[in-house]
Amino acid sequence: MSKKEEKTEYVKNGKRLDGRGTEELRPLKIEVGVLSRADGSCALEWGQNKVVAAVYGPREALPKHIQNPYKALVDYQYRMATFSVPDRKNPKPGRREMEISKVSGEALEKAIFLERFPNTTIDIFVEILDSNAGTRVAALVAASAALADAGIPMRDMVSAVGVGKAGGEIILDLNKDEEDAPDAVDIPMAILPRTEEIVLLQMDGLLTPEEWKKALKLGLKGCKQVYEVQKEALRKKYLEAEKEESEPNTETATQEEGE
Amino acid sequence: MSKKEEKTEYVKNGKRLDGRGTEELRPLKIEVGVLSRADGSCALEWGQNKVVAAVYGPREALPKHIQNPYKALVDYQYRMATFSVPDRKNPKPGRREMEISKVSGEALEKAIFLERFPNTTIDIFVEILDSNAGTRVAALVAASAALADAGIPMRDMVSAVGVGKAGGEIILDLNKDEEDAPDAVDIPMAILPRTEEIVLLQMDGLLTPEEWKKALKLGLKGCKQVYEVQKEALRKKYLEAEKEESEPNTETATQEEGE
Amino acid sequence: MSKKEEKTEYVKNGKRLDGRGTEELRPLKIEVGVLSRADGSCALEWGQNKVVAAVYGPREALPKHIQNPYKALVDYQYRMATFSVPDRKNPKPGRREMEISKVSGEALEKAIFLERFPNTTIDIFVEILDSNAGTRVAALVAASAALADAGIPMRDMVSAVGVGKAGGEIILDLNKDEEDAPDAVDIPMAILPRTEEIVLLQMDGLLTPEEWKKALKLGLKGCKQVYEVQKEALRKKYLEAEKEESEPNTETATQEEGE
Amino acid sequence: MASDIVLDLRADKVIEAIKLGKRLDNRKFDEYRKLKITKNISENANGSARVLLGETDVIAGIKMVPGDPFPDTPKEGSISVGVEFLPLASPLFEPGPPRENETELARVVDRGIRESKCLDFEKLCIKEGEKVWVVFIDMYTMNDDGNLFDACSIAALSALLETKIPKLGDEYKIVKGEYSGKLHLARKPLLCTTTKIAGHLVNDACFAEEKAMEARFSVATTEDGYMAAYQKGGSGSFSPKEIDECIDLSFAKAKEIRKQL
Amino acid sequence: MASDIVLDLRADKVIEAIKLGKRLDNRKFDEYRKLKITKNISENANGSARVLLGETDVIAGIKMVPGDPFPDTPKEGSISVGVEFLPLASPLFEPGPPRENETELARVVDRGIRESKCLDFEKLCIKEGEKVWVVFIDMYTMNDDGNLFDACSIAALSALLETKIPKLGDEYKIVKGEYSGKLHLARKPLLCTTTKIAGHLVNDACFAEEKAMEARFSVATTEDGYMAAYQKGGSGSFSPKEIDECIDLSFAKAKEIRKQL
Amino acid sequence: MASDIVLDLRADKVIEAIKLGKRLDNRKFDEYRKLKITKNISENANGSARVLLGETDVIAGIKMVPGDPFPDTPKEGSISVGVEFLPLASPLFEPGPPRENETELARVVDRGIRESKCLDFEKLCIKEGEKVWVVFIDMYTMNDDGNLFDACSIAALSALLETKIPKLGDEYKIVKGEYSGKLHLARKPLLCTTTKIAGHLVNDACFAEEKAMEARFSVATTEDGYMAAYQKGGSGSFSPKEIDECIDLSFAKAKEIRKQL
Repeated sequence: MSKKEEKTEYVKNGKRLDGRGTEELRPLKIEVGVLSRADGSCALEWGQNKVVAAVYGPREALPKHIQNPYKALVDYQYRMATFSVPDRKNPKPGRREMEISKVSGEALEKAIFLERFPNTTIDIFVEILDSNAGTRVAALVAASAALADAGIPMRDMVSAVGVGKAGGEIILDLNKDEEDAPDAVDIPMAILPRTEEIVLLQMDGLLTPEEWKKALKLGLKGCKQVYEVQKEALRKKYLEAEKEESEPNTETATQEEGE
Repeated sequence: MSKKEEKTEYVKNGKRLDGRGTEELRPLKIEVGVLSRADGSCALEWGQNKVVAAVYGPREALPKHIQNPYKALVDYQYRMATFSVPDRKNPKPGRREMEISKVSGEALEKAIFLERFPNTTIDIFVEILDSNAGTRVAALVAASAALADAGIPMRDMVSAVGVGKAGGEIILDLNKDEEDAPDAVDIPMAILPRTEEIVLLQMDGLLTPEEWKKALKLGLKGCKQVYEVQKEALRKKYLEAEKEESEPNTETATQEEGE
Repeated sequence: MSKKEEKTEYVKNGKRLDGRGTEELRPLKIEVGVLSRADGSCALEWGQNKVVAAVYGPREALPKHIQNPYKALVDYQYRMATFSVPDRKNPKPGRREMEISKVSGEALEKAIFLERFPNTTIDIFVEILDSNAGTRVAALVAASAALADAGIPMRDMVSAVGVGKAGGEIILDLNKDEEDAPDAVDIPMAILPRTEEIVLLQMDGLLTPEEWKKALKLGLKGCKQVYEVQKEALRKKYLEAEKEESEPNTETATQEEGE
Repeated sequence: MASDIVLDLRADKVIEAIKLGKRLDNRKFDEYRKLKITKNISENANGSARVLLGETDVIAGIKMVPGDPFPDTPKEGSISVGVEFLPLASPLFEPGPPRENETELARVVDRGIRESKCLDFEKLCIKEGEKVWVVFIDMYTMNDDGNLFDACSIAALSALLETKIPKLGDEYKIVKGEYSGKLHLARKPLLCTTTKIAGHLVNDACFAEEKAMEARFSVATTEDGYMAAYQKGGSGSFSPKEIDECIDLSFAKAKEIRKQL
Repeated sequence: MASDIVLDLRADKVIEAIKLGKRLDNRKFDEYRKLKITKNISENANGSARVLLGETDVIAGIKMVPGDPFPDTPKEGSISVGVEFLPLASPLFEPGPPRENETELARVVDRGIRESKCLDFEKLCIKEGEKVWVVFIDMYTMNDDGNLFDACSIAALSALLETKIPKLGDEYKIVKGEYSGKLHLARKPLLCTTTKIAGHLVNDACFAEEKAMEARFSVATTEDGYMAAYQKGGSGSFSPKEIDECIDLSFAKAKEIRKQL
Repeated sequence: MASDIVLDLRADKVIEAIKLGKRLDNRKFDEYRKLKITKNISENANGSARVLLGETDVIAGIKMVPGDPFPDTPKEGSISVGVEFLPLASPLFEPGPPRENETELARVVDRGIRESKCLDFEKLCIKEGEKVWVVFIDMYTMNDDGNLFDACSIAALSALLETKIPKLGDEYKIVKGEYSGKLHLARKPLLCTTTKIAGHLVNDACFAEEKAMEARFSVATTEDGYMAAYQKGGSGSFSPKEIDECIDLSFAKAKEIRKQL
C-alpha cells in the first residue's frame, strides 16, 4: 500500500537487492501427500511464502440445485492466516481473497477433465501461513500439485509465477520489497506449460505494451522452471509408492537458487 | 433528522417555498418498459426523486417450502443507492428500507389477483437513484406501473402520494425542506383509486384527528392525479405497441405543475 | 472481568457477605407451565437471577438433511436480554452464549430418551432476564423442568448448581461479588441426581485437586437441594391438573434460605 | 403441514363467529383482554416491565448508555428501540437476525415514543457535542397470543416510566448501582391496534384472530389528543370511514389502558 | 430448467454465427454497441452518470466523504469502489451480500483507476494525518445485456469527470449543497474487454455472447499509451498471441470511447 | 451416506477393541501419539508453531497488536484466542462463520492460558488507560485425526513461548521487523483430554475413537500443581470417581508433554 518515496536501484550489476539475478526464482520446495484426511494435498515453500493446499473430491455437489449435469464444479478457496502478513489480518475473508479464489479456480478449470465428473464438486482449499509477495501464484502451484496428488485427471499441470517491474527493470518472481517500488508492476500469470495456454493473467501498475512483451517471455520461462519442480515432487511420491515404502515421505523436491 | 429551529412560514399567500400551491404535486414523469431483461419495468421522476422499478414473475417460488398453494407471494424490495441521499448511505439495507418494503408489498397484494398464480412469487425491485422526500410513494407508484407493464392482472393500479403538515398548513406532496419543518407531519398513503380503498397508510409527527380529516381529503385527490399519469404512461406504451413501432420509446407521460 | 484488588474476607464467622452460610443456596423459586404456546415451560428465580425457559418438540427436524434416523436432536439456546447485565449486552449472541448453549444441550442429552424420537428435534430456549452469577446453571435447571413439563420422557431430571472458591473458602452457589474475588474459582456442574452422573462440568480459576474434592462434595449436595425444588414445582402442577382446576397457577415452589 | 391446517380451521371459526357479532372468547369487539403489568422485573435494567395481555406475554427493559451525539444534533440524546421475537414465544418464531415483522414493530413503537416528544432529547444531553444519553428500549416476546404491537408499546412505556438515570463518574463512566434521578416523560404515548376481520373492526386481536385478519391499523395517541404515529399493516384495505373509526377506537382504548399504568 | 435450455440454444446460435464470421446483431467482431452517456443523473451525488451500452444499463455515483487516513499514508486520500448487481437487471441476480462476480468487477475497475494515477491521492489530503477525502465510487446495474465490466468502467470515469468537491465547514463537516471546485483527473483510464468465442476475439459481448464465451480479457488503458490493469476471466485460455491482439483492441476501442465522454 | 456408514463401522471396531483392553493402533489407554513440534514456521508471526500429534496437524500463530484497554482494566493488556477449523483438515469441515465446536475449543484454550496467570496482563500495559498489548492467538487445523483440543493447546503454548514483542515507534506504531524482547510466561498451562469410550478412559483419542466416544474431559494443568480450567464435553457422563482419574491423567500427561516443548 505505501510505496517507498526515495529512489532505489532495484537491480545493480545484474543483481537484485536479495542477490538474485533478474530472471531468477526464489528457492522453491514442493511436497505432496502431506495431509492424511484430504484426497490430495501439498505443502509448498517459495522464498518466505509458505502454503498448504488440500483437495477434496470429486464429491457430490450440495445443495443439489448447484449441480451441473455436464461437468464438475471447481470451488477454490484462497485464505490467509491472520499472522501470515505484517499487520494482523482480519480473520474474515476479504474482497482480495474472494477475487483471487475466483480467478484461480477458473485457471484450474481449463486443466481438469471436468466433464468426466458430472454433478460433483472438486473443492480446493489453500491456506497461506507466511507471505512475502507472490502468494496467489504459490497457492495455484500448490493447488495444482495437490490435484495431481488426488489423482484427478488433468490435461496438464497449471504452473504459475509472478513477473513484473521494479526500478524500471523487468524481473521474475518479485519479492515484497520489489512490489513496494514506486513504479512497481505486478503480473501474476499461470499457464498450461505444454501448450503455453495462459489460464491466469492479472496486472496492476503502469506498463507499456513493449514492457509487457518482455515480461511475458520471462513469465513463460519462469512457469516452466516451476513446472519442473512440480513434476519432480510428484515423481518422488510415486516412486516411493512403487517401492511400497511404509515410512512417511520426508524428502522434498527442491528448486535451488540460480538453476 | 435535524429540524430547523427558526420559525419559517411554509405557505405565504397560498404559495409554498418552492412556488407550488398547497394542493399541488411536484412534476411527475412516468415511463414504462424501460428495461429489456425484466418482465415489467418503470422509470419515474417526481420532483428530484428518481426511481427505477422492475418486476420479475410470476415465477416459481424457491426454496419450495416457502410456496403457497393458494396464491402468489409478493416480494417487494425498496433500496436506496448510496449516493441518492445527502450523506452517503451505507450500502447494506437498513431497517427503514426493510419496513418500507414490507408495507409496500402488502399495499400491492390487495391489487394483484394473487390467487391465479399459486406456488409462484412476484418479485418487485425498486431502486432510488435520487431523493427529496416522498421516495416510498414514488417507488410504489413506479412498482404499480411496472406490474401493469408486466401484464400481471390487477383489480386496479395502486396510486400513492405523500400528504402532511408543515408550518401549521396541511399540504400535498411534501419536499425535504417541508419534511424538516419543526412541526412536520408526514403521511404516506396509497389507495386503489377506483374504490378509494386505502392500502398503505403511515404517519409520524403530532397530528390531531381534525387535521387528519383535511389531510385525507387532500391525499385522495393527490392519488387520483397520480393515477392519471400512471394510466397515461401505460396507454402510451400500448398505443405504440399497437402501431408496432420498432423504435425505442422516448416520449414520456408528464404531469405538469399546477394541473 | 475486573477483580477486586483489596483483600476481602468472603467468609467471616461462618457467614458470607450476603449473610448465607458456606453451604447455603440463594432463594430458589420454580414454576412450570407458564407459557401457553410452548409445549413445556418454566419460570425460575434464583437470587437475583431470573430465567424463562420454553421447550418445543419433539418436532420434525428441518432441513431434512440434519435429521438423525436413530435419535432426536437437542437444540439448546441460552441467551441474555440486553438489560440483564450491568453493562448493556450487545443483542447479537456472543461466543460465551454459544459455548454455554453447547455444553448445556449435551448435559440434557444424557437425561432424555432421545432414541424414542428419531428424525425430530427438541428445541430448548432459555432467556436470562436478570443476572447475578450462576445463570448457566439456573438456565439448565429451568430447562430441565420445562422438559418435564412438556412430558418428554427422561431418565432423571438434570439438576445443577455453581460451586467454587472465594477468599480461600470453598462455597456453594457463588454470587457476583464472590465471583469477582481475586482468587475466585467458578465451577458450574450438573448431574443426574439419582445416579450422581456428572453431565456438565466446567471450571476456571486456579484450583488444586484437594480443593476440587471438597467442591465436588458440596456441589453434589447442592444439586440435590435443587432437585427437590424442581420436583416440588412439577408435583404442584400435576396435583393441580388432577384437581382439574381451571384457574391459572399462581403458587410457586420455593426453596427458602437456610433449608 | 398439519399445524397449518389447524390454524386455518381456527381462522374459519373466528370468521364465522365475527359474522355473528361474536368473538370466540366472548369479548366485545372493542374489548381488550385482561392486562397485567409487572414493573421492575430486572434489577440490572434501569427500568423494566412485563406485560400480560391475556396470554400474550412481553418484556421491555431500558438501558441508558452515554454515547456520541449525531453530528447534526450535538445537544440531543437519542433513543434506540429494538424487539426480538424470541423463539420461546411461538412455534413459528425462529432464532436469527431481525426479520421484517420485528423491524416493523420496533419502528412503529419507536415513532410513537419519538414523535410524541414525550422525551425531551435536549435534556438527554450530557455535554454538548461530546456526550449524550442513548436510551435503549429493548423488548422481548415471551408468549405470542396476538397483538404484540400493543403489548410491546405498553411494556415500553411502563418501563420508561420507571427508568432511573445512572449516575456518571469520571470520563462519563457509569457508577454501578447509583442513580441521579428518574427519567422525565412529558406524555404517555400508547399504541392501540384495530384489526379488520370479515369486514368488522375488533381490538386486541388474539393469535387465532390475527390468522383471520384482513388488515390492521395501529395508532399511537397521547393523553392530550394527538396522534404521534400510525401504521396500516396486512394485505387488506380500509375505507376512509373505517380509518376514522380505528382512530376513535385507539383514543378510547389508550385512555382506558393509561389508567392501569 | 427451461430458461437454461433457452440460454444454451442461444449460445449455440452465437457460436454458429461467429464461426461464419458473423454476430447475431450484425456487428463487426470489434464493434461496440451504441453508447449513450447521461451525466448528473442524481443531484445528491457529487458526480454521477448513467451508461447505456446497447441495452446494458448501469449507473455510477460518487460521494466524497472526509475520513481518517490509513496509518501508513497519512497524507493520502483514497478511493473505495463498489458495485451491486441489482436484481432489477437480470432474472439471474439475487439480492444479498456481494458475490465473487461483483467483487471481481469492482476490484478490476478499482485497479484501473488507482494504478493509472488519474487521481492524485496527495491532493485528496485535507489535513495530514488527520483527515483525507475518501472518494466512494458506487456502481449499480439496471439491465444486464452483457459487458458490465466496460459499461461500469465508462460510468465510473464519466461520473468522476463530473465530480464536484464538497465544501467543508467546521470540524470537517460538509456544507450541504456547496462545493469548493471540481475533482481533477490527470488521465482517463478505460477498461475494454475482449471476449473469446469459438476461438475468435470479439468486443463488447452481449449477454447471449457471454453465455457462449470461453474466456475474456479486460485491459484498462490510458490515453498516453499505458496499461494500468488487466484481468483474464473465464474458464478458457488465451495464447500469448491472442493476449497481444486483445491489448491492441483495448487501446483502439478505449480511444474511440474516450471521444464520447 | 456411505461415509457415515464407514465411520459407524470404524466406531464399532474401536469399541470392540477397547472392551478387550486394546486400541486399534496398539497404544496403551493413556498413551499419546508421537508429538512433533516445529517452531517459528511463519516469519510474519511474532511467534508460531506447528504441532503434529500423530497425523493431527495444527498451527498456532501470535500477533501482538497495540489496542485500547477495557474501561474497567486500564492498566491491563489482554488476549484474544481464536481457532478456525480449516476445511483442509477434514471432509466434514465446511468454510463459514465460527461454529460451536470452534467456539468451545477457543474458549477452553483461552481459559487455560488466562486463568493460569501465565501472562501478567499488567506487564502488557503500554500506557495506562491509553494503550495496551492485545495478544492474538490464532489457531488453524490442517489435518484432523482427533484430539484437536490438546494439539491446539500445545501449539498455542509453543507459539507463546517463542513470541517476540514488537518494537513500538511514534504513536504506538509497530516498527516492522524489530523487537523489544521476548514475551515472558510465568507458567506453562497445558490442556490434556481424557475420552470415555465404552466405559473406559483413554487419552489422545484419534478421529475414529472420537466417533465412538461417550464423553470427554479436558483439564488445563500447570507445572506447579494447579488446574486452571476444565471442561466436560459430549453427551455422555462421568462418575465423580472417573473425574478424579481424568484429573490425575491430565497432570501426568501434561508433565510428559511439557518436557518436549
